[in-house]
Amino acid sequence: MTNKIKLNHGDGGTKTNELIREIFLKSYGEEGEVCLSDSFVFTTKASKLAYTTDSFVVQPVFFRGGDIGKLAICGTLNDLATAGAKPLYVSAGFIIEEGFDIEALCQIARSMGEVCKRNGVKIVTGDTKVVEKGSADGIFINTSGIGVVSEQYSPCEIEPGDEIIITGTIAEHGTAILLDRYDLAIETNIKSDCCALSHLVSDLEIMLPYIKQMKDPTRGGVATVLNEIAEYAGFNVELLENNIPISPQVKAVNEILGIDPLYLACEGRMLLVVKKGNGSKILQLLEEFCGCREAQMIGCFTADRQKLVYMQTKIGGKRVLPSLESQTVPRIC
Amino acid sequence: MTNKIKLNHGDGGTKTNELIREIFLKSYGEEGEVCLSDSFVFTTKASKLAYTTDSFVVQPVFFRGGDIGKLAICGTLNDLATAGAKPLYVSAGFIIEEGFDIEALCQIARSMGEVCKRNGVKIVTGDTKVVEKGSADGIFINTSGIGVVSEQYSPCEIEPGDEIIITGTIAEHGTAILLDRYDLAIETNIKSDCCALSHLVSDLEIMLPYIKQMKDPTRGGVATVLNEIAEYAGFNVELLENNIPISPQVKAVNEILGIDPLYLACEGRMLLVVKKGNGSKILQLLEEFCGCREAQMIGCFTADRQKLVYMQTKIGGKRVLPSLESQTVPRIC
Amino acid sequence: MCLAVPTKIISVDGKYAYVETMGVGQKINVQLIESPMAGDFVLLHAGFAIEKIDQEEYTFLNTILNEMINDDENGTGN
Amino acid sequence: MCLAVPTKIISVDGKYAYVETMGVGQKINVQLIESPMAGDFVLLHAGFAIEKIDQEEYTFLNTILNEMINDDENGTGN
Amino acid sequence: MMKMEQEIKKTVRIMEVCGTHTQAIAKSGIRYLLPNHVKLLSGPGCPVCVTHEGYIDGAIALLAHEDVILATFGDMLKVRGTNFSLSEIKRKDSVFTVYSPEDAVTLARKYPKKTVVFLAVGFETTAPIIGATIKNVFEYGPENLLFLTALKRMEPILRFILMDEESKIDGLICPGHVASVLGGEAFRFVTEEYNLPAVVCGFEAEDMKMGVYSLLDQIDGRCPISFLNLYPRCVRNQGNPLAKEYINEVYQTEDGYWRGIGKVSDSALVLKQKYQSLDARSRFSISEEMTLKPSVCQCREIILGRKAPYECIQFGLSCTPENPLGPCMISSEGACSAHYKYGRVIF
Amino acid sequence: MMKMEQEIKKTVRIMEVCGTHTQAIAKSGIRYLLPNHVKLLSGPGCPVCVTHEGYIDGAIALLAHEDVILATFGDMLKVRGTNFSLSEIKRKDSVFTVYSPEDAVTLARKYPKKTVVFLAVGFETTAPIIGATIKNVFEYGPENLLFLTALKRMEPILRFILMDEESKIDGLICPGHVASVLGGEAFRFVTEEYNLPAVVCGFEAEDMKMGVYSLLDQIDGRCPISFLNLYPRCVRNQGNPLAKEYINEVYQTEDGYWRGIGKVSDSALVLKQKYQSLDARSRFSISEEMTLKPSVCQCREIILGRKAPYECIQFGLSCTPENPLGPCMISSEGACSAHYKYGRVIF
Ligand code: SF4
Ligand code: SF4
Ligand SMILES: [Mg+2]
Ligand SMILES: [Mg+2]
Ligand SMILES: [Mg+2]
Ligand SMILES: [Mg+2]
Ligand SMILES: [Mg+2]
Ligand SMILES: [Mg+2]
Ligand SMILES: [Mg+2]
Ligand SMILES: [Mg+2]
Ligand SMILES: [Mg+2]
Ligand SMILES: [Mg+2]
Repeated sequence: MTNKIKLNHGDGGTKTNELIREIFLKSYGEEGEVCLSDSFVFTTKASKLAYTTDSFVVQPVFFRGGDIGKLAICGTLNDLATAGAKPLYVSAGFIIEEGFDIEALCQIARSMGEVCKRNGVKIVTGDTKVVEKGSADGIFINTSGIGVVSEQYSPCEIEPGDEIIITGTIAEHGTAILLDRYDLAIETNIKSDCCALSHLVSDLEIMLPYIKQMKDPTRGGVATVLNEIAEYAGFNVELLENNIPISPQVKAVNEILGIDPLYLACEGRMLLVVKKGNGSKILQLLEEFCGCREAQMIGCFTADRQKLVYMQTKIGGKRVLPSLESQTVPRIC
Repeated sequence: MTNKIKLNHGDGGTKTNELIREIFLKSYGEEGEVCLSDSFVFTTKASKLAYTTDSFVVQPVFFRGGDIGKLAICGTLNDLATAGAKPLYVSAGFIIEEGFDIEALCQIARSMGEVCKRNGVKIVTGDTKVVEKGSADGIFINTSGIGVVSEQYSPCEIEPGDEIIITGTIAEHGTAILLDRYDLAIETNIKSDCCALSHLVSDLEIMLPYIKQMKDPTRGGVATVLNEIAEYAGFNVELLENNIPISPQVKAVNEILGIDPLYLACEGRMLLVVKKGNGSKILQLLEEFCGCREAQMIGCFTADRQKLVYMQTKIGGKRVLPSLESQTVPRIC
Repeated sequence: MCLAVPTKIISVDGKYAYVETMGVGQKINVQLIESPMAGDFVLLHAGFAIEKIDQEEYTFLNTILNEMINDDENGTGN
Repeated sequence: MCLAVPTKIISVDGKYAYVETMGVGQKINVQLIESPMAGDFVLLHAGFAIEKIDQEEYTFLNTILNEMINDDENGTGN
Repeated sequence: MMKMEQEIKKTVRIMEVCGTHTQAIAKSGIRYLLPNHVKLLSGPGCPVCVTHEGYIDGAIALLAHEDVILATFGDMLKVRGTNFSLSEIKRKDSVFTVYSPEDAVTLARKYPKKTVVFLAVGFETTAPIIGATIKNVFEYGPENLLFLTALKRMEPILRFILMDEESKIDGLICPGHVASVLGGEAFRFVTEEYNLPAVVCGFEAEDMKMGVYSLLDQIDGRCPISFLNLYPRCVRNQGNPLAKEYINEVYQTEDGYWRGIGKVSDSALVLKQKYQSLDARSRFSISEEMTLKPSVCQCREIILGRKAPYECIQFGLSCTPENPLGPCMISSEGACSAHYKYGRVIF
Repeated sequence: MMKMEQEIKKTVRIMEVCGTHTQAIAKSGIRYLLPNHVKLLSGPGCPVCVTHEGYIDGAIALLAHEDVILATFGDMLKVRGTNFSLSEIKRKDSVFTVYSPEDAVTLARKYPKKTVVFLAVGFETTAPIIGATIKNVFEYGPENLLFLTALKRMEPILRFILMDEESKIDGLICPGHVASVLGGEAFRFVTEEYNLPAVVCGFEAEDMKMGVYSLLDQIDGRCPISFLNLYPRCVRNQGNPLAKEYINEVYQTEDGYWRGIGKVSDSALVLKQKYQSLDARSRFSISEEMTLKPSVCQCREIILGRKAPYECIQFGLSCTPENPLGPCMISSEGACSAHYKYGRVIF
């Protein structure tokens, strides 16, 4: 096998099969067990399933704390977790630019396999397309996933007083990407928080009946995702600036670059909307059983119906946090 | 809404939601019914499900007989059909190049909605990413699909004598794409055969027990896909050149361009491997009930175990058909 | 090298001609052909007619070819 | 305009200095600063130090700021 | 805040003229802490927002040259020229976002066959660092790095606003980091010549609070009107002499064009003759049309406190945050943008 | 040869020297219909497969110029130079596949700021149509279209093969479409000078069958050795005079370099002085290294019938269909490629 992806790796013939056999099957799991045919057939006794999809186009493809492959699996497992689902099966569709390094592809596939193994999920169907040099940016991955929804989880209407928890420090993925994308010579220990949150569904099982909504604050960050929840809930969200967990280094980098960390993606954090009064119990569970030592109750829903998200600032002011409007780039103003 | 896709249409914020509301939801179905949230939850009594994915990168995006949207849905429905499954739900992940025409996106989304409606399937989860100008070639679409596998269909081992049927004329999609991609000033009525084959699963229901394998000859065409089947079956495939259905215009264009139509994609045809002796009955069903008037029994499996595909030629010779090895481009030699 | 197909001239327009090959229409360059005329058969190679086809020979051969193929189909082939 | 953050010089190397801002290290240009020294606090704007920070004032203000914030947290804020 | 009559007060308008102050006000939520009659206005303090359409058009025109790469602070990407912004027009690898002007030097060395043009925008805070870069490049190369300047001076625009007879500003928060470079004394003219309460202040929430209350004390007559430097930790009276030297070394002044405002005498910093070889304007024939057609944008009136956003006929129609025409809509905290997003009052 | 006993027959080797014949043989499955002792060999008849590495290297070097676009027949895309093929090296929109040389003209008009270089490869079938295009472009433009030629002549390579003392070829199928242009008589020398059975034949399965059986009749002594034109419907004795005129008008001969074979005197067609202005070689400084290092490829021996593919030490190791070194592996029906894919015999 040569060391660069060629167009014929994607034409469905000999080379495509070679890629599937030599890279994907070997990386994804117990060799031979999984068969990446066009359609995968399975039987299930579960009556309630969750189904999701996401495409991943992150640049750079390898970043501090992960790579596009890890992200592609974690992202889909996390979207399943938002539905209270434990993951069952995942699909993986690759769009690769001609000339992409095959060793890099192996590394990406291995990352995918590792996350799957750790979370007891299998990649059972896949697809590989190769496009001409210049027609894509290295590699794009789409994953979809099917999971079994926990019987305990039945999201219901959000009411004023319901509490909002974040399971860890914010903006780590977004900051890691910024540092790597702009090749900024800033020395930090920052890594993407990219990880799968499927375990939350089991770990929090006894409290699931009190969780009204889960959502992973990815693109657009905590601020944008809370806006979506507020819109859907019909009430305002009030956050407490003092409670928002953020690591000093992430804070520093964001100040240096003039970026608001509330708008940067997390890839291993969950926002939980919790029935009023249950926040501290869940927080305790998160800290003790899920290893989420930085989990925080960051705010709650109020009775106002403008569907705004705002924050009580450190000095006692109030600040509205609209949805993300434009790209986050280093600024001087 | 401006008329070009911008980066912020893909950042998960206000503009992404606008796109989902104004384009996808409106095009996909009865407005408001479908909610394209991160995860879709459904209940099913079916115990046997099929699951598949494919990415679509066709160039040009609009071609005679269809567009990338129609292709993306048909492709996934057809892969479900190969598993004997009637489609239930489909996911749609878009990767769009900044600057892509929004009206074109609408048209693509409408195509997707139409095919879905006609086949009683729903797009229930989706994702939209926008990449920088120059980082993708207009638009890429990934779909995945879940279907309910017919109880009648239980693929079993292929044996010598088993018959091979194709449900219609070959190479029409591939030829249509060639004509449009190379902008060849050739006047023809050729159109892509792109269409969904889900109906085959119901139409052929009574004969499903005699169908041992179904496969849609897309990338790499009939020759490549039969090689895959031969490899898997462990026997040789013998085709009859005289029986292979091909329209005169497709034949003409391929001769002019020096291309072998056996290696060009179909997007609305199915290859059926049928238990020995049942071919003509199924052919009759295909012709009478499925409107496949050009369906043909094109060959059978022999007892030889080289796993080769070869063809009895018109003059009685024999020709081996290996898997596709390199791109199909207009040639002079 | 030198893939070429027989095609029929439908009309001529200066250096160019409109031709039909098994129902498929095309504008090709005929500047290598001496007095190309509608109804002529020519050999088409990479967008150019490279030679006229002798119509008598062509018809004759077509008849023979068809006979041979029919023979083959009737099982008398090799 | 003119986003700037206070940062501390760790070491100086000609026109450049290595600085630390809340635990984050960086090499910046200090050619606008008269005799930059390790231990100096400077204002960092777009990769350059634009001014030295008066350390006495800085410490004094930090104390005040912390007091005010603590006041706020104790509910005496506005 | 000290003692004051609580009844219905006359509206008090305090202006700041630094984008980072704008941000700090927004982020600290300080407006919520102020009495209702105190309004904080954002003046023309974001050098990007006030960059004239013609400059963006010129930068876009440079992209027509296949061998040109633009390097820019991220702020410039979404600001529109007459028709397009750089982010809409850029091809892959044609526009690079940089954190520092020195990154443009790195870029130029990385692409020796290309001509890298740095979009040099900013006030006097940024002018010396770009000036230092220009001097370095002039002396040591690389030769494929040019500068397209739209550097602006703070004093002329302040005088322009303060001279307006209808100006309704009651106090001014002077730009802290411009003052770090130019010195606190550089803004004393605001009080001395225009008899307006003015403070130099920092960017922490507490700095801002202190600045506003100090101005209110003066406006309400509890203290005499006087010019105060409340940011002494970063602002010396005479500023940073070395930084000022770089400004004088590299630039001369010229009339400047401000989006939504128009021509302001002597408000631009452009390269001196000595550094012409590094000026993108002299290398390429860029005709920045300084659009003499009357600007449709009413920002001038809004900044001067004469009009409310909704009184502009463009507001919400041809001018939205997504498609901004003037500085008040471009800046995410500008008066028009804020009004568009939140309506008149929310809390 | 002449008369011979029917028992164990000596192997009979019939060579064709036209890629389209190679394809026709493969597609018709005619090998299956022939007696086992009759072998059909593919000579150096695919102008793309025999294109020298140095030519591909030269074309790739042109891509270093950002304003160059290459236009090529699809056949050339996957043929390797010393290290890479065009399909591996091309950037987006830098290499266009065309169906006709006239498409290159269209391309040049579509990109007036670029220089379009057409990769002019082929034998005498293609030479006149490219010649006509060159003459048209010379007279009417566009001026941004150049030609990089690797056009080859059939007669010199045939003589090269036939002159080989160890040549084991028993009969020759002459290239039908080269004969359409040059005339059937252009190949009479094969029989007259080398005493080898030879036929001009067409490309239908039946044409091929007829050609092979006619040669076997001669080889087996059932008919006298004679040169036959079995493709009279498309091949006149003197060929197409107008097409030949274009060849003479535009080209002159020169020594040619053949991949896996080496230098063959007078086997190349290159532009005459008059058309130099359209020659990419004279516009760009392309040094096609005509690799004097001994070629590792044994195709010459294989084509001449002296060696079997597996006797080449490159076979299956550094030379595979995916990564072909010589013409026999490049052509999908070449001896090495076929042997690699199907082993020695399959039916
Ligand atoms: S609405 Fe737009 S055009 Fe009108 S004043 Fe505000 S920024 Fe200017
Ligand atoms: S195996 Fe490769 S190198 Fe050897 S003769 Fe064949 S083509 Fe040439
Ligand atoms: Mg599939
Ligand atoms: Mg997601
Ligand atoms: Mg999510
Ligand atoms: Mg697939
Ligand atoms: Mg999702
Ligand atoms: Mg498929
Ligand atoms: Mg998504
Ligand atoms: Mg398929
Ligand atoms: Mg400032
Ligand atoms: Mg020929």
